[in-house]
Amino acid sequence: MNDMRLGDRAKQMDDTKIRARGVNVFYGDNHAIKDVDVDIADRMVTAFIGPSGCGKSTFLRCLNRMNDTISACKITGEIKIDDQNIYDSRVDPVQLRAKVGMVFQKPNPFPKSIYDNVAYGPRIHGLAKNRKEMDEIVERALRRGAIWNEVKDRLHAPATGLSGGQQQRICIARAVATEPEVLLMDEPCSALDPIATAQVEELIDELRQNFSVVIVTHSMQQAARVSQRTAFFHLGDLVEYGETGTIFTNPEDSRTESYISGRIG
Amino acid sequence: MNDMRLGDRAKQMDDTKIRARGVNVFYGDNHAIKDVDVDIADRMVTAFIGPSGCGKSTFLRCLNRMNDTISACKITGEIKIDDQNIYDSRVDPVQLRAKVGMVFQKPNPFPKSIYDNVAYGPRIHGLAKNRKEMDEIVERALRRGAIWNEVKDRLHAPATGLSGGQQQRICIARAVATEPEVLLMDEPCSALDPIATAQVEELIDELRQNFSVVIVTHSMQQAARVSQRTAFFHLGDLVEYGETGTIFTNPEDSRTESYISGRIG
Amino acid sequence: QSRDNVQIAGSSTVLPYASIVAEAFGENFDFPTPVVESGGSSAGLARFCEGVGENQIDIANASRPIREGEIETCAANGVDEIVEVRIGYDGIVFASQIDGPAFDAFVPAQWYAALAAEVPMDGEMVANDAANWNAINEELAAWGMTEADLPALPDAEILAFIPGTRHGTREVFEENVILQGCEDSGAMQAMMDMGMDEDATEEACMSIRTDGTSVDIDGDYTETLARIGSNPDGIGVFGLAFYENNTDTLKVATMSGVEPSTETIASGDYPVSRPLFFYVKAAHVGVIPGLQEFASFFVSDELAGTGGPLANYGLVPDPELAATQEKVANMTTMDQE
Amino acid sequence: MSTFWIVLVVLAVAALCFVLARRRALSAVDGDQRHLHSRPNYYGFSAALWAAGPALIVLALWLALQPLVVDRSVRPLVLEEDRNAALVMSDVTRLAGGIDRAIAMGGLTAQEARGLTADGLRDRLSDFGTALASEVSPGVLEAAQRYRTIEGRGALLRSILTIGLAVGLGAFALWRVAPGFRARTSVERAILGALIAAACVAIGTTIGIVLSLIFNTIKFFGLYPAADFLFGTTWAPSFGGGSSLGILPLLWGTLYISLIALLVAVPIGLLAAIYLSEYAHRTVRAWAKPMLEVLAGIPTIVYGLFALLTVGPLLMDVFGPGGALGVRWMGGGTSVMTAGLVMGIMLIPFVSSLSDDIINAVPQSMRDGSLGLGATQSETVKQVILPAALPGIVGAVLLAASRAIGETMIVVLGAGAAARLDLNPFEAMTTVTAKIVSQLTGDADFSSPEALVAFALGMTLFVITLILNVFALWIVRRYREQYE
Amino acid sequence: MTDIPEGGAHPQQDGPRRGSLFAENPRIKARNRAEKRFRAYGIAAISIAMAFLCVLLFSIVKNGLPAFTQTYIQVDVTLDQEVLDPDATGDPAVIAQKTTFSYAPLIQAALVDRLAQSGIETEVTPDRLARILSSGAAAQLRNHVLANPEVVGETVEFDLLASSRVDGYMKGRVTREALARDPNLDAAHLEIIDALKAEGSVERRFNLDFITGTDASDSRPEEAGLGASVLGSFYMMLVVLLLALPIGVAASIYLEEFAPENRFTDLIEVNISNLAAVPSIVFGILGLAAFIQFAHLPASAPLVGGLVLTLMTLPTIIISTRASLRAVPPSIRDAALGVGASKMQATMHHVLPLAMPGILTGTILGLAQALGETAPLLLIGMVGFIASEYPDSFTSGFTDPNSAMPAQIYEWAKRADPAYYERAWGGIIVLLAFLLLMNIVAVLLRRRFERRW
Ligand SMILES: Nc1ncnc2c1ncn2[C@@H]1O[C@H](COP(=O)(O)OP(=O)(O)OP(=O)(O)O)[C@@H](O)[C@H]1O
Ligand SMILES: Nc1ncnc2c1ncn2[C@@H]1O[C@H](COP(=O)(O)OP(=O)(O)OP(=O)(O)O)[C@@H](O)[C@H]1O
Ligand SMILES: [Mg+2]
Ligand SMILES: [Mg+2]
Ligand SMILES: O=P([O-])([O-])[O-]
Repeated sequence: MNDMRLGDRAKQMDDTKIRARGVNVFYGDNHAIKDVDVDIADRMVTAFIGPSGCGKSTFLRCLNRMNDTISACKITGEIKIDDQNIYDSRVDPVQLRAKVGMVFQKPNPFPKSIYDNVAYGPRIHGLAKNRKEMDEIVERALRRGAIWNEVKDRLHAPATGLSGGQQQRICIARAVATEPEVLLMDEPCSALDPIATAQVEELIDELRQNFSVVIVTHSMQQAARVSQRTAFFHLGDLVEYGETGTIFTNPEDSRTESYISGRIG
Repeated sequence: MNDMRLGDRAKQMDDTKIRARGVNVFYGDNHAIKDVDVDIADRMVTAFIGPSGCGKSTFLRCLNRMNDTISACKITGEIKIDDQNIYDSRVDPVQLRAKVGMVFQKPNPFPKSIYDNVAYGPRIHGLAKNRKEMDEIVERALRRGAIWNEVKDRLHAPATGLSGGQQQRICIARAVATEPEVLLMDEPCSALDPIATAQVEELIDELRQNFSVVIVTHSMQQAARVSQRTAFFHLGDLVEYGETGTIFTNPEDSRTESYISGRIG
Repeated sequence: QSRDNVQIAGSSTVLPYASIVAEAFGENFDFPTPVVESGGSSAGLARFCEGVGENQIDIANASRPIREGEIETCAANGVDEIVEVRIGYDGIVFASQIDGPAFDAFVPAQWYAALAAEVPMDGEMVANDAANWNAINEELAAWGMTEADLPALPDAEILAFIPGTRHGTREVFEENVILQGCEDSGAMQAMMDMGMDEDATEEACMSIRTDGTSVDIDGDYTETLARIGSNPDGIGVFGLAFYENNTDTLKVATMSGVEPSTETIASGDYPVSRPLFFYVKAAHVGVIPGLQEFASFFVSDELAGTGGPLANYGLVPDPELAATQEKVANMTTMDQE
Repeated sequence: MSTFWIVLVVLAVAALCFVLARRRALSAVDGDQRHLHSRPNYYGFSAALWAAGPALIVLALWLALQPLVVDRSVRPLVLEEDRNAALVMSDVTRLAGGIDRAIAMGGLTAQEARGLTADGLRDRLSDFGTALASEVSPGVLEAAQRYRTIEGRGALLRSILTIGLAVGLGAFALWRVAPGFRARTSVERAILGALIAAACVAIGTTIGIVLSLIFNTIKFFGLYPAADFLFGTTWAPSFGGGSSLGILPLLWGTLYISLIALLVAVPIGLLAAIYLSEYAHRTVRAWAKPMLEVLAGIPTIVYGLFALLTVGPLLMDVFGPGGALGVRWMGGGTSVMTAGLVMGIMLIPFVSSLSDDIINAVPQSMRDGSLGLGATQSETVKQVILPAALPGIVGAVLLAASRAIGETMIVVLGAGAAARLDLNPFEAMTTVTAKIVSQLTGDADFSSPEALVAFALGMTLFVITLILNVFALWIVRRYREQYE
Repeated sequence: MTDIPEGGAHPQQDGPRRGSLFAENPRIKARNRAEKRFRAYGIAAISIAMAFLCVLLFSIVKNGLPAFTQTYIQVDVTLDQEVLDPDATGDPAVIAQKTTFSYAPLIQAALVDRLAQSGIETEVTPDRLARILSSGAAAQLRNHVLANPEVVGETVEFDLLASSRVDGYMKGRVTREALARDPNLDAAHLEIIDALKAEGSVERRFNLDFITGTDASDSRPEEAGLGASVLGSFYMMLVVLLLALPIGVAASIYLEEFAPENRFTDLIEVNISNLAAVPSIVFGILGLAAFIQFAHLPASAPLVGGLVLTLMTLPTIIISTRASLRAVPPSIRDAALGVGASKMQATMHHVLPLAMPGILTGTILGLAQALGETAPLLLIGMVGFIASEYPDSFTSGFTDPNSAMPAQIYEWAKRADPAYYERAWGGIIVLLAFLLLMNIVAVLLRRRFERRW
C-alpha cells in the first residue's frame, strides 16, 4: 500500500494549494513562528513534524486563521490559498474556515449529542436538504471517522460522555462532515489505538484524492506512511521541507537528521 | 536497557500493590467494566492496552476513586491497595488520591501559572518547608516531566498558554511533584514527540524503582518498552493479563493476538 | 440598654405635623428627639396594640379615629389605657393645574354626576356616560336642580384623580362629597322612588365609575400632582397642606361656594375635612422619659394653636384645643371620657 | 467583663491554640511536615475551632437566656406595683442602667450605689444623662439593685464559663494533636457543617415568612370566604365593609406586567451580554458592564417616576387618543405597558451581567470547535455557546422574573392602582405586591379583612411561586434525565 | 477499515464552499448578513440600555443638582440679654430654659434693623418678615448661644439659612406670580431679597450640610440633609455584606459541590428560588415579626434593616454564585482531586476563584438592590422622621434609630414642599455615588478574576 502511495507522489507535485511566505507569529513577546515559507500542494498530504512546542499547532492555526481568536497572537507575512491572501481584509474568515477545516489537538466535542456534533457543520453550511439527507451525511462522516459502529446505538447520547479516543474520532467526523477543501489535522491519532489509527489514515488517504490534507504528528512512522511531503519545525523555524521520502532517508539539515534518528521504535 | 529490565522482572513478581476483584462499572445503563480481577504489583510498571473505548480510562479512574466525581458512574466489586479496600466507607478518598497520583488523558492544567500548577500538590501536602525548597521541588518535577528547559524562563506565565504537548508534560510534572506511591498515567505520551516520550519513559522507569506505575497506552511498542505487566482490555472485559513479554510474544486469547498483530509500524 | 426616646408610628398624613413637633421637642428639651415612623394609620395602630413594654411604640398617629375592633385587640394585648388626642383637621381640597381649565367652583352634586358609576334615569339605573364637565350642569338640571345654583363648569374632559381605596381620605370624599351630591341632586330620592332600600341606595350613590374617568391614586399627593402635571384636564384631590405648598402649580376650587383655608375649615364652613389624631399609651407615661412632655408639647398653643407652626404648615387647628390640652395634661384615657 | 472583651479573649485563646497546635504538630514530627496527616495549619485551625467555637456558641446562648433568667428572679419583686409588670421591668432596667452609668462616669462609688435611696434619685441620675420618666419608687429601686446584683453575677459567671470553656477545649484539642490526627478532615467537617447551616438559612427564612404571615392569613379567611378570595374576579375594597377581595385580577396583573418586563429585559439583556462577551472590545466591556449594573442600583422609586412622568406620556402620544398611530388603545398614561417597559429596563442588568459571566465561562475550545467548522460568530453563539451556557442563563432569567413579581414602586406609579382583568396592555392594572403594600400601609381597621388581606395576598403569592418552582425543578430534572 | 463505506468517494460537491475566497456565494452572503444583523442586535441592545441609562442619569442630575447649593442670608442679631437672661446670671442652665420661641423676636428685630439700615422700604409687616428665613434659624441661634453663653448681650453676625421659598426664588423655581396665592411668602418678600442680594448679604453657595446633615421636618426643607441616612445605609450594607456574601457563597458551594441529590437538597433549592420571588415588603413583615417582636432587637435600627436586607439579597447572590460554579469545567476539579486535594480544597483553591466573577456580579446586583430598597424598611420603622441625630459611637450606629438613603429619598419625594422634591433627586445622586463607590472594588476585583480557558 505504502508503495502505491510513493508511486503517486511524482505526478502530483505540480499545483500549490497554500503558499506561505515570511510568516511570523508572536504570542506577546514569544516569537513562536519565525519567518516560515512553505508551499502546500493540492491533493497531497503534508505532515508537520517537530518536537513538542516548536510551533506546529501555531502554524497550522494560521492556515485557517484560527489564531484570530487568541488576542495575544500577532501574525505577519503572507499566506495564500489558491493565490488569494487569506489575511486580506476582504477575506471572510468564516468562508475561509469552511474551506479549510480543522481537527484540534485536544478533542473538543460540543456538549450536545453525538448526532448534533456531526450534523452541526452540514447544518450551518446547508449541506442537507432534509432530515434524511442529514442522517446520511452524519452516518457517512461517522463511518469515515471510524466511530460509527461504536456510537450508532447512541447517536443521541451526549458526546462529552465518550472516551478520549472516541471524542477524537467524533471531532474528525465532525470536520470531514463539512467536506472542506483543505483539512488541517492536529495530531488526529494521538489518542487512538492502532486499528482506529489505521482507519483514520485510510480516511486521510481517501481525502487526498480530492483535497489537500495537513497533518501534525509525533509519529515518524505515521508521517512516513500517510504523507507525501513533510515539514520539520524546530523552535519556530521551518528547518526543512520536502518530499517525505527524502526527509526521512536523506535529510539535509543536521537538526532534522538528529530528530529523525533520535526516534524510538 | 530493555534487556536489563527484562532481567529484573522475575525477582519482583512477589508483592501486590493493588488487588481488584470483581470490579464492574456502569455509566447509567452502559456496562463499561465487566467483572475485572487484576493484581497490580509493587515497583513495577503495568500497562493497560486495548482499543479505544474499551474501558481503560474508566478502570484507571477506579483505582483512585476519581470516578466518584461522575454522578452517573456506579462501581461494584472490591479494590484493595495495600490490603485496604479503597471503597470502604472509612477510607478518605483524599488520602487515597495523595497516595495514588494521576495524569489524565486530556491535559488539564489549572488556569494558573506553570509554577503554581506544579507547586499546588506539594503545597497542599506540605512537602516544602520554605520557598526555596518549593522552588527545588518544582524544578525537580519539571525536569522529571522533561519540560524544565522549555519553561524555565517563563515559570510564571499561564500554563494554559502552552502547546498541547507542553501542557501534557506540565500535568506529568504536577503529578510526580507530590511523590505518590502509585502513579496512574492515562496516555501520558500521546501528544509528545519521540524525544520527550523517551524522557517520560525514562521517568517511568525511574519511578518504578520505588513506586508502582500504571500506564494506559495505545502504543504497543511503548507498552513493550516500559512495562513489566500488561493488561489487555476489550469491550470492558479484561481479556488477558500477564507478563508483558508473554502477552506480546505468546498471547493466550485470540482477541489479544489479533489486537497485537493488527498493530501497524 | 433601655430605650430613652419616644417612639411613634402611624399615619403618613399626621407624619409632617408629628415631625415638626418632634424636631422642636428635640431642640428645646433635654430629651432626645422622638422617632416618628410612617407606615399608615392601620399599621401604626396595629403596632400600638401589640402590647405594652419597652419594645412597643408609645404613640400611634392616625388620620381616623381608632375603631372598636382595634380597641378590643388592644385590650386583649394589655393596652387598655389609651389617650385619644385630636390635634386638628386635615382639609381636603380639589385642585387642578394652574393654567388648565377653569375649575373654580364646585358643588357636591356636580362631582356625583361626574363620577357615579350608575345614575338613575327614567326609573332605571344606567351606567354614567358623562364625558365632559360642561355637560354635567345640564344633566343636573334634568334631575331637577336649578341651573342657576350650579357654578359654571369648563369645557374639559372628565378626569379625576381621587385617593385610592387604601386612603382614609377616600372615605371622607365618598361620604362628604359623593353621597352628599347624590342627595343634593335628587338622585337619592330617585333611587328610593325606584324601590331601593336605604343601604342599597347609599351603596349605589357611593360607587364610583371605573372606566378611566376617575383614577384611583394609591400613592401620595405627589403622585396626584405628577398626574395633574401631565394631564392638563385633570383635577385631583389633595390635602390642604399639600396644596398650600404647591400654589405655584395648583389652583384650588371652592366647594359649595366656600374657599378652603384653615379658617373656613376650622369654622366648619368648608364641608370636606377629617380629624387627625394621635393615641398615647397611658401605661407608658411615667416610664418612657419625655412621653408626657411630648404629648403636652404637641397640643400646646405655641405649636398647635392658630398661627403656630402646625397651622402655618396647613393643619387646621382644633377649635377645642383647650379641652384637648387638659385631657393630655391629665392623661384622660378613652374609657374615662 | 463586657461581651466585647470576652469575645476578644476567646479569640485570643483560639489564636494561641492555633499557634501552639501548629507548633506541637510540627515538633511531633521533628519539623518534617510529610509525616503529618494534614498540613500544620490544619492542626492549628482545628485547635482554634475547638477553642473558639463552643465557647462562642455558649456565650451566644447565655446572652440570649440570661435576660429571661434575670427577669424571672426580679419580676416577683415588682409584682406588688400597681402597674403592668413589663413596664415596671423596663423602669427597673433603666434605673439599673442609670446607676451603672453613674458609677462608670465616676458620679457614684460602688459603695454609695449599694446604699442609694429613692429620694431625689431621678435628679441625681439625670445629671449623668439618664432620664427617668417619673420619681423612683422604693420597690423599683430594690428591684433595680437586685437586678444589678444578678446581672453582675451573671456577667462574672459568663466570663468564667466562656473563657474556661475556651481554655479547656483548647487544651483538649492541643492534647489531641498527633501526627496521625486527621486535622484536615475535622476542619473540613466543621466547614461543611457551616456550609450546610448556611444553606439552611433559606429554610429558616421560609419558615419565618410562613409563620409571620400564617396567623393573620387564617384570621382573614375567618372573616372572608377563601373561595371568594381565591376565585373572585373583582377587587374592590371599601371601608364600609362589603368589599370584594378577589385575587384573580391582581394575579393577572402580576403575570401580565412581569411578562412584558421580561419581554423587554430578556432580549435586550441577553443580546447585550452576548455582544459584550463575544464581540465587544475588552475596554468596552470593562466599562459597559458596570455601567449597565448602575441600572440595577437606581432606586425603584426613580423608575416609578420615570414611568409616570416620561414613559407614560410618551406612550400616550403614540397609542393614546390623538396619538401618532391614531389608535385609541390607551386611556391614561399608567398602564401595564408603561410599568412593564420600565421594569424591563430595571431588569436588564440582572439578565445581562449574569449571562455575560456565564457565557464568558464557556471554554474557548468550544468556540474554536465551532469556528473551525466555518461557523460564523453568531452561529457559534446561538448553537454552541448559548446551549452550553443555558443553565446559567435560565437562572438569570428566573432571577429577573422573580424580581419582576416582587417589584412594587414601579407598579404603583407606572401601572396604576386599578385591579382589572383585561387583555389590553394599555390598560391600567395592578399587581399582588402593590396591593400588599397598599393594604398594609392603608387606613383600614387593622383587624378588618381589608387590611388582613395583605397577609393572605402575601401567603397566596408565596404558595403560588412555590408551586411554580417545584414544577420548574421537576421539569429541569426530567429534561436532564432525558438528555443523559 | 470496516467503517469506511464501500461506495468510494462521495458525489463531488461543487457546493457552497468552493471557489474564490473573495467572491461570496449567496449562502455565505446570507449568513454574513445574518451575522451582521446579529451583531447589530447586540449593539442595539447595548445602545438601548445605555440610552435609558443616560436619560435616567440626565434627569436625575438635572433635577438633583440644585439640591447641592443653598441660599444663606447674613444678618446681625443682637442677642438681647433682656430676653435670654433677664437676671444676668450667665448660667447656661438658665439660658437653656429659653426655648426657640424666645429667639424668634430677636430675629424679627434683627431683620427690621437690617432693613432700616439699608433703607429698604417694604409693605411686609414685621411679624411676617422672618419668613424669608428658615424656621430653623431660631434653633441655630439658640444652639450658638448655648455653646457660647458669653455672647449673650452682644451682636453677632449670623449666616442664616433662607427659607425654601426664597431659596427656590434664587434657583429660579419660585416666581412672583406663583406667590400670589401662597400663604407662606409674598412677592414683597422677594423685593427684600433682591435688595439684600444687591448688597451681597444674600448668597447661594455649596451646601455641604445636604450631604452630611440630618433630616429636618417638613417645615424646613432647607435644613434637611442626607448624612445620617448615608450612615444608616452604610451600616446596613456592612451587615448585608458581612452576612449575605459569606452565607450566600457558602450555601451555593454546599448545594453545587457537596450536596447529595436528595429530598433535603431539593427542598433547599426550591426554597431559595422561591425566596427570590418573595416581594420585599414581605421580608419587612418577616423582619418585624422575627427580629423586632420575637428577638426583641430595637426598631428602626440599621442592624435589623441589614438583617432583613440580607435575607432579601441572599437568593440573588446564591443564584448567581451557583450559576457560575456550575460553569467551571469539571476537568479543573479532576485536576485538583487527582493531585490529592480534598473536595474542599479543590473547591476553595480552584473552583471558587474561577467562579469569582459571577459571585461578584451577584454581590454587585444584590447590594445594589439592597441599597435601593425601601418597602421592607417601612415595616421595621426606618421610614419616617427618624434620622435626626447621628449615632454616638461606631457600635451604637447599628442599633440607634436611623433611616437609610432610599427611605429618606422616598420620604422626601412624598413631602409637600417642592424643595423636598429637588432634595429627593439630589439624594439619588448621593445614593448613586455611594453605589459606585461600593461597587468599584467589586468591579475591579471581578476584572482581575476574569479569564477564559
Ligand atoms: N462520563 C461518561 N459517561 C457515560 N459514558 C462514558 C463516560 N466516560 C466513558 N464512557 C463510556 O465508557 C466506555 C469506556 O470509556 P473509557 O473512557 O474508559 O475508554 P478508554 O478505554 O479510555 O478509551 P480511549 O482509549 O478512547 O480513551 C466507553 O464506551 C465510553 O463511551
Ligand atoms: N495561547 C498561547 N499563548 C502564549 N503562548 C503560546 C500559546 N499557544 C502556544 N504558545 C507557545 O508557542 C509555542 C508553540 O506552540 P504550539 O502550540 O504551536 O506548539 P506545537 O508544536 O503544537 O507543540 P505540541 O506538539 O506540544 O502541540 C510554544 O512555545 C507555546 O508555549
Ligand atoms: Mg500542538
Ligand atoms: Mg481513555
Ligand atoms: O397614612 P394614612 O394612614 O394617613 O393614609
